Amino acid sequence: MNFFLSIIFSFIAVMVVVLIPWIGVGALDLRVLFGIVIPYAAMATFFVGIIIRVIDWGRSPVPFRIPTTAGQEWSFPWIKRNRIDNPKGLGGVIVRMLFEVLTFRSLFRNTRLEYRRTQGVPKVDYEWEKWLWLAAILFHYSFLVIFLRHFRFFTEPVPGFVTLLQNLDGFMQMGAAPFNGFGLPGVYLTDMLLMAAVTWLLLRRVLYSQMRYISLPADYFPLFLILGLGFTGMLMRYLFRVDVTKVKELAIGLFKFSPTAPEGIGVIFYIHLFILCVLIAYFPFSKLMHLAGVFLSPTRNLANNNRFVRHVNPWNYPVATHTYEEYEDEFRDHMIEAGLPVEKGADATAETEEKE
Amino acid sequence: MYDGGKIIIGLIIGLGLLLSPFFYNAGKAAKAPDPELTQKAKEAKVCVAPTTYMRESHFTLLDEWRHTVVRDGERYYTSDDGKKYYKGLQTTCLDCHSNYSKFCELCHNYVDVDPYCWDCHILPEEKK
Amino acid sequence: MADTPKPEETAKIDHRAPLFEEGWMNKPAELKPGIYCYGSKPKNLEYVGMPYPKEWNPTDEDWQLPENWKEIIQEGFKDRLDRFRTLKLFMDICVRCGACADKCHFFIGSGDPKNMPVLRAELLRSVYRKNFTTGGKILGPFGGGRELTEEVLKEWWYYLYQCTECRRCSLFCPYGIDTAEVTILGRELTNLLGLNTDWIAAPVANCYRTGNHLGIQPHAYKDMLEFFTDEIEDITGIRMEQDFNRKGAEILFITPSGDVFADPGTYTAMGYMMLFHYLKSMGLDITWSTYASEGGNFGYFTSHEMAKRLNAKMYAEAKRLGVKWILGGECGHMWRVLNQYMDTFNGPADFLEEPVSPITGTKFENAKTTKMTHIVEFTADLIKHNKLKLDPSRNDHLKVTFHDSCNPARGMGFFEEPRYVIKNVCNHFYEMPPETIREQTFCCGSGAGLNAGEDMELRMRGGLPRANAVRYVHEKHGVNMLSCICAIDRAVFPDLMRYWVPEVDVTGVHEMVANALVFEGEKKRTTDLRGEPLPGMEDEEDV
Amino acid sequence: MMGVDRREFLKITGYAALFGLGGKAAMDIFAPGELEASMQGPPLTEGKRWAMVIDMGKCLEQQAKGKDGCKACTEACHRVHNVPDWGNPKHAIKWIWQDKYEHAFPDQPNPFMTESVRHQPVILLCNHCFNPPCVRVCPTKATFKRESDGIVMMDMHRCIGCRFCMAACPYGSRSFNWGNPRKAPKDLNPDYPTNRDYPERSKGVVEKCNFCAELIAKGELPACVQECDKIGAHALTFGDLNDPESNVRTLLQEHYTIRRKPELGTEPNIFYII
Amino acid sequence: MLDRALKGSQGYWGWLIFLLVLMGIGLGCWLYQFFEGLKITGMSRDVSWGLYIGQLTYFVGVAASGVMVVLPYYLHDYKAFGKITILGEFLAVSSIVMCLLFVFVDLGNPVRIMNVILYPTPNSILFWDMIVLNVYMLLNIIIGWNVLAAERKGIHYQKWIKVLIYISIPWAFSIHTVTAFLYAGLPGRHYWLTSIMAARFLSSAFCAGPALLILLCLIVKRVTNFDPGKEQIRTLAGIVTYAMLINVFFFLLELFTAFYSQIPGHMHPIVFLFKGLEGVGNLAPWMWAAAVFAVLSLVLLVVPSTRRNEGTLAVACAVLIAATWIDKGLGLIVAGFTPNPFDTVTQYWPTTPEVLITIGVLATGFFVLTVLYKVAVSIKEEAAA
Repeated sequence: MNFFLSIIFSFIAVMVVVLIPWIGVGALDLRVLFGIVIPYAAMATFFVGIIIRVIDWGRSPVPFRIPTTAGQEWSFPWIKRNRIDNPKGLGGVIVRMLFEVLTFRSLFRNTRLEYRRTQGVPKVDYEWEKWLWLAAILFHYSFLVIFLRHFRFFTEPVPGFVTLLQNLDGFMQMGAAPFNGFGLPGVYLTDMLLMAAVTWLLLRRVLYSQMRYISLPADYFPLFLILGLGFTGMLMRYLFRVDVTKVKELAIGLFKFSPTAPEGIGVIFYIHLFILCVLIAYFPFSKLMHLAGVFLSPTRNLANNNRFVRHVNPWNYPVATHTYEEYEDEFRDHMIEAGLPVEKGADATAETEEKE
Repeated sequence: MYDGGKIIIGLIIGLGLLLSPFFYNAGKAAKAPDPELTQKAKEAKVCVAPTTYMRESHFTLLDEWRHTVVRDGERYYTSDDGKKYYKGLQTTCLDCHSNYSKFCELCHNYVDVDPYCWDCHILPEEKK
Repeated sequence: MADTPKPEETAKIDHRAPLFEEGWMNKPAELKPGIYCYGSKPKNLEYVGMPYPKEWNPTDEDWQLPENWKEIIQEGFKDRLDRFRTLKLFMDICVRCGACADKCHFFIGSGDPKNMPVLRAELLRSVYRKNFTTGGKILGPFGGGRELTEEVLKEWWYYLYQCTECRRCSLFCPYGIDTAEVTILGRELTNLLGLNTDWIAAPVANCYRTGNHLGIQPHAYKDMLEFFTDEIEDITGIRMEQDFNRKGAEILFITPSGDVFADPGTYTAMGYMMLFHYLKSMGLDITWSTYASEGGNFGYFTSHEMAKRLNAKMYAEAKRLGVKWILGGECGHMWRVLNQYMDTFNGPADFLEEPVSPITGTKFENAKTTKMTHIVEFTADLIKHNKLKLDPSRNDHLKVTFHDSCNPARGMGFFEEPRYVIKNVCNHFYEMPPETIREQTFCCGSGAGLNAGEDMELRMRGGLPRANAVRYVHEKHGVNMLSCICAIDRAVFPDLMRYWVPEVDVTGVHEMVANALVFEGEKKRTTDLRGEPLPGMEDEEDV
Repeated sequence: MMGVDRREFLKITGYAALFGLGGKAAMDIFAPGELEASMQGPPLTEGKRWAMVIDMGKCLEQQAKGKDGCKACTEACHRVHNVPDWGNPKHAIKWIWQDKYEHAFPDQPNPFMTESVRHQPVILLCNHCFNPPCVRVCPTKATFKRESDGIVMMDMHRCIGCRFCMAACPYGSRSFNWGNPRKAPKDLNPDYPTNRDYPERSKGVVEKCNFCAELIAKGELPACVQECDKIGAHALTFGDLNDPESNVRTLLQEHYTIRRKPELGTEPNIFYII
Repeated sequence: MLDRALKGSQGYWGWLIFLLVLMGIGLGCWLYQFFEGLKITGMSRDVSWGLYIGQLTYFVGVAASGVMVVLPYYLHDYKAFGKITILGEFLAVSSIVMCLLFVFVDLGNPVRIMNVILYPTPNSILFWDMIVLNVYMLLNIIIGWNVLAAERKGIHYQKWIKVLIYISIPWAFSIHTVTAFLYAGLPGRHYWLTSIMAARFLSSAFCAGPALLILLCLIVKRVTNFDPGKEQIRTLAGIVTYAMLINVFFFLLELFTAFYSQIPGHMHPIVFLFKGLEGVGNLAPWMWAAAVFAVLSLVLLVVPSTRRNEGTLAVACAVLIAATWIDKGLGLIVAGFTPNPFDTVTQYWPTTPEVLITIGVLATGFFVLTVLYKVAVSIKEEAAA
């Protein structure tokens, strides 16, 4: 499986995902299936899948406390300790996790190897690598904002924070753009940031030889899916409009458990919805579970307090050891000869030898 | 399960946020809006474009109008059926749809859209 | 043993993977001489009761696997998934963002793409997907799954024993995936089939039997320290006493046996002895043990269970001798195990007391339950309280830099104490570039049981990033001494320096402490512990 | 306009609709070409270079009739265009207004002019320059000269409020909305907005006289001219400068006229008969 | 490298927090302005640009002055400046950040700022100003960052950087020239309608910018372990001296043209500035203070002993900055609008929120500057350590 095959496979898979609702709704008018049944099924898969997965992780214990210590530990009062990178208690762990989850702190450290050779002498340098961090953080935050903005379709009345978020996101009034209607309704910055960030995340997998080497179809597939999701969403907003009141009717019907699939919503909406359904149904079975996993990572969510708080391993079992008695039995004579203290006298050796 | 308490609390918080639309909407009557036509609109029967198009893309049309009027000086619009209209949000659209609060606003509120048209353009005075 | 290529040859590294290639899944590992260590000898496995001992050579076509080896792996894998949340999680959540890829010293030094931490873990992950996940079962390679074949097993063995478990990759991972943990558990799996390297298996057997990995028997151990006593007397004119296996002592001292038997660690051992002697009159009551004569835990490179079996000696000996607490020497993986595992493995050590420095009265609160204190902590505390008379100018011939050994660094967070001590005992101290020290420190390239002779090329490659940083300060500040607090470092750095940065020597911190330590009634020192003349000191005599 | 032609763009949308992407097709609404249609208005819509001639004599005559002079044109204009009164000269918005002769033509007066002449009110408005500096400096083409008839227009949807045009205009004809017109003091603007058929402006945009482009399009004269005619003063004449037979050309031939600051080369299209 | 900015002394963090507070206050005032409109400023129909655009003009000059260390080093191979080019480049970056923010806060419709890009208008100088400023900022970020990174790694920077450096030199002149063209090409604004406007801008930039750089170098020397160097400061002082002489000379040229020709339109703005017109003379004390500062700075700079003494040099630089700031950051814009097209005078004075927004923007610029300097100085310290 080389990278080329991986990309083609993932791309075709996403194309199929696009075609299914296109045919399903566009040609066969299966609105109930694509507007109600599949979304419910996908949501159920998503929630149940996540719960099962997380509980499955939880069923395995954390036998040892192995935090990565990225800063000075707690020792003497006169040595400045790093409370966040080497936490000794819950507070530090929480702050560390918050930094990790909210600012992608570990990724922020990222460096890029620069390897040179001058007259046979190697030189290794490290350049600060910020693009992955930047793309990652832009992508995740844009996705979050876009998701929350969609609450205007999920809730009635629409909560104030959603309106505020929309206003902030649409702050740049790019309305009345040179293309007719393209800027109307308001252009959201997160739309463009998301697409740019995901595009970069995809491109780097193709452009960097190391990334190309390690990437699997499972890496390209979600990227293509999210690109497709964003692309159809933007198309729907800026180009092939649909009747948003009907969209909301459908969406809110789902959330109120009185689903309807109103007539007259453009196929593009069903494509968008189906991609989303595939994405969330795929979620629990994929690497996307890092969303939940990051909170459970023992190298990050544990304090470095082993030396002063005992960690208990639930499956700790007794093991065979080489006891001092066995040791002394083997070396007693030498020890006595060398003047080393022994537990038993020289005759003890003879005794054991006799027994054997 | 190990650390079950923490994990379950985490799950509840995390999934609770994702499930919040279910809780938020539960027990609420979230009726889709039903915009009301004025007498004048009813009599006119047709708008400048078919209803579906107007529902989906009236702002595109308005933007098109705005642009051609201001920049190209083209003041008149011919509809599908050959009728000519003076391009004007206030003078044409709102003349017919003079019931902003029962027409435009219903859907705008429903899908939380707050167009900045009304920063400058004047809403019709409605008889209460 | 393969010939180790010249540095100029080794330096020709291409970090770019080929554009069109079949992909790593179908590319079997090619075992290159100089990169791998010899297979484990049966007697060493037998001694500690490990399964499937056999005489084998990794280059053999047939690895003499048991009939049901796949089942064993499958069962072992499942068992570990159920016992280690880390493994389960790390198998599931990697997104292959590539942040770890160029952080591994072996990848930097070799350019072998399978040395990227992500891919090293993927070797296991692919099998995990195939055998434990629905997607992998159905989609096969398209789901990232791969059949466990003999080829794959060989690849595992080859690459799992090319990881020093230094955790540098885990620092950069956005989810804290610790490839070392994957390696450790992967090695456990290979051990289920009797596949280990002899450079790990033999020390394990030795440690088990004699208490230390070199297999030094008690009388030889004592002899060695006596030899040091003579040496010290030559240099300082002071004769110090030996103290072994003494019941009722207050403190038990455990250090890696490398310090006792291999230069330049021996000088560090002499350093400990001199320090203890210095403090004796101030109330230090300490004893060495021949039974627990190894700090380093080679079992940790085999399996958690073996680590526990070897580690048990420490508390057992402390209990037997009835000491109050344990003092640990300068060691790398010893401290990783002590910090992260010991109390969990073999605790609670309720027969010991919370460590208190008998000299300063300082309570080592951070060692409250393990009851084991690091000698560098201990010394830093002494210096802070002005308990040591030091003459740092005796180290003026040294321009020192400090290597943060990965285990105390990323497994403990032990950064400031050694620096504090070094800065108090020598006048010329220079840091290596920030990207290569402290939590970002680079491994020596030979940890986790790799410092054999037959894998010299691998070691020189793995040590390249560290050597490169040393060269930087060597060229810039004329640094000629690389200090460290790890016995493996002290054992392997001389080779590494000779290879990449000649003219830089290696030392432990307590060697420098002892050099600077001014004894009452000692004779004028004209040489350091190594017998090398102290510049300026001869002249003083003339005045 | 950038690259894509607006109608082309609509066409793209239309094709998309053909494939059913946009739900109900938009295609059948806008068959290309039909959009071209525009209503043929009266001849007034066909001017090529609109201009105004202000007969100061007639104006002053009318001014003399009222106790406070005559402000009919200003009032009419500002009423029609919803221009608020801020009550603060610093924030004033002026489309057409009066100022003293010495201020309107600062380079004309001499020290020996009588006080009354110097202080004579002059009608001022945007000159709709043939060579407008304000258009030259605008970074967004929010102000532009209409090629069809030479009117210097403002695109209120595009103005970013940088006020470069105000610095560039040598005639002080441009006003900036320092605040939201709807928040202008209520006591000064009791019945604001005064014309419900014309929009207001948002805060932060520049505005000015637009020669009543919206009225011209309907074949009507600008509001100020209409008003002046209505009160019988006939001081303002609006017409096409490009038409040699036009009313304005006739006036220019018959009278000596001046323009404001002609030395700047802006070629104003407002002429004053003095 | 940015991680160096995350580790600092208490003083460093204290200063950053202080700046953040100012930024917060500025942001608050800007929000007030955003919702109320620009009527909360002192600007008016007649004086429609004020403090904001004045600061834009001034800091474009500071940004352009970065070339005064870059040019001698790269074109004349004046080695000593190699040590401080990065300080000049990072000063340029933070100055441009301020410039762009000053334009932003001056806009009546900031939400439409993208229109400048959506509707590119080559005939507008403002459009070009946007381009030259942004490109100059990018150039300086790329050059500064890469050269610094190379220094950290102890290697020579990449060849393509050299190309950018050569581009950046004329580009620096272009940013201030284009900014001068914003004003110099407007009909009917006599004070601005002068062909030596760009020359005046450059001369004032090349004295005020390096003067600020000297002060920054002295501060860096004080609070860090990095010493920008005696020779460097001495050479900079020489540059400042010549540039200030030329600056004053150019101003005197303007005075001559205006007052010998006796053309009222040319005289009035200057009279307004120094004496007042139609009873409005609120700028006169400032302008006279500027004149005194200018003379004082020239005396201190021309006399070799005071120029070489770091204490008096610092005083000279400070008063020079004050003099040029009053001239360019305050007087130039207001006088351009005064008298107005109707030959009348409207008084302008910034309001409190306007001043606070200005301070907020300055604080943002200095925040960026502090962070960039922290990175640069840390790397320099590491390289020297």
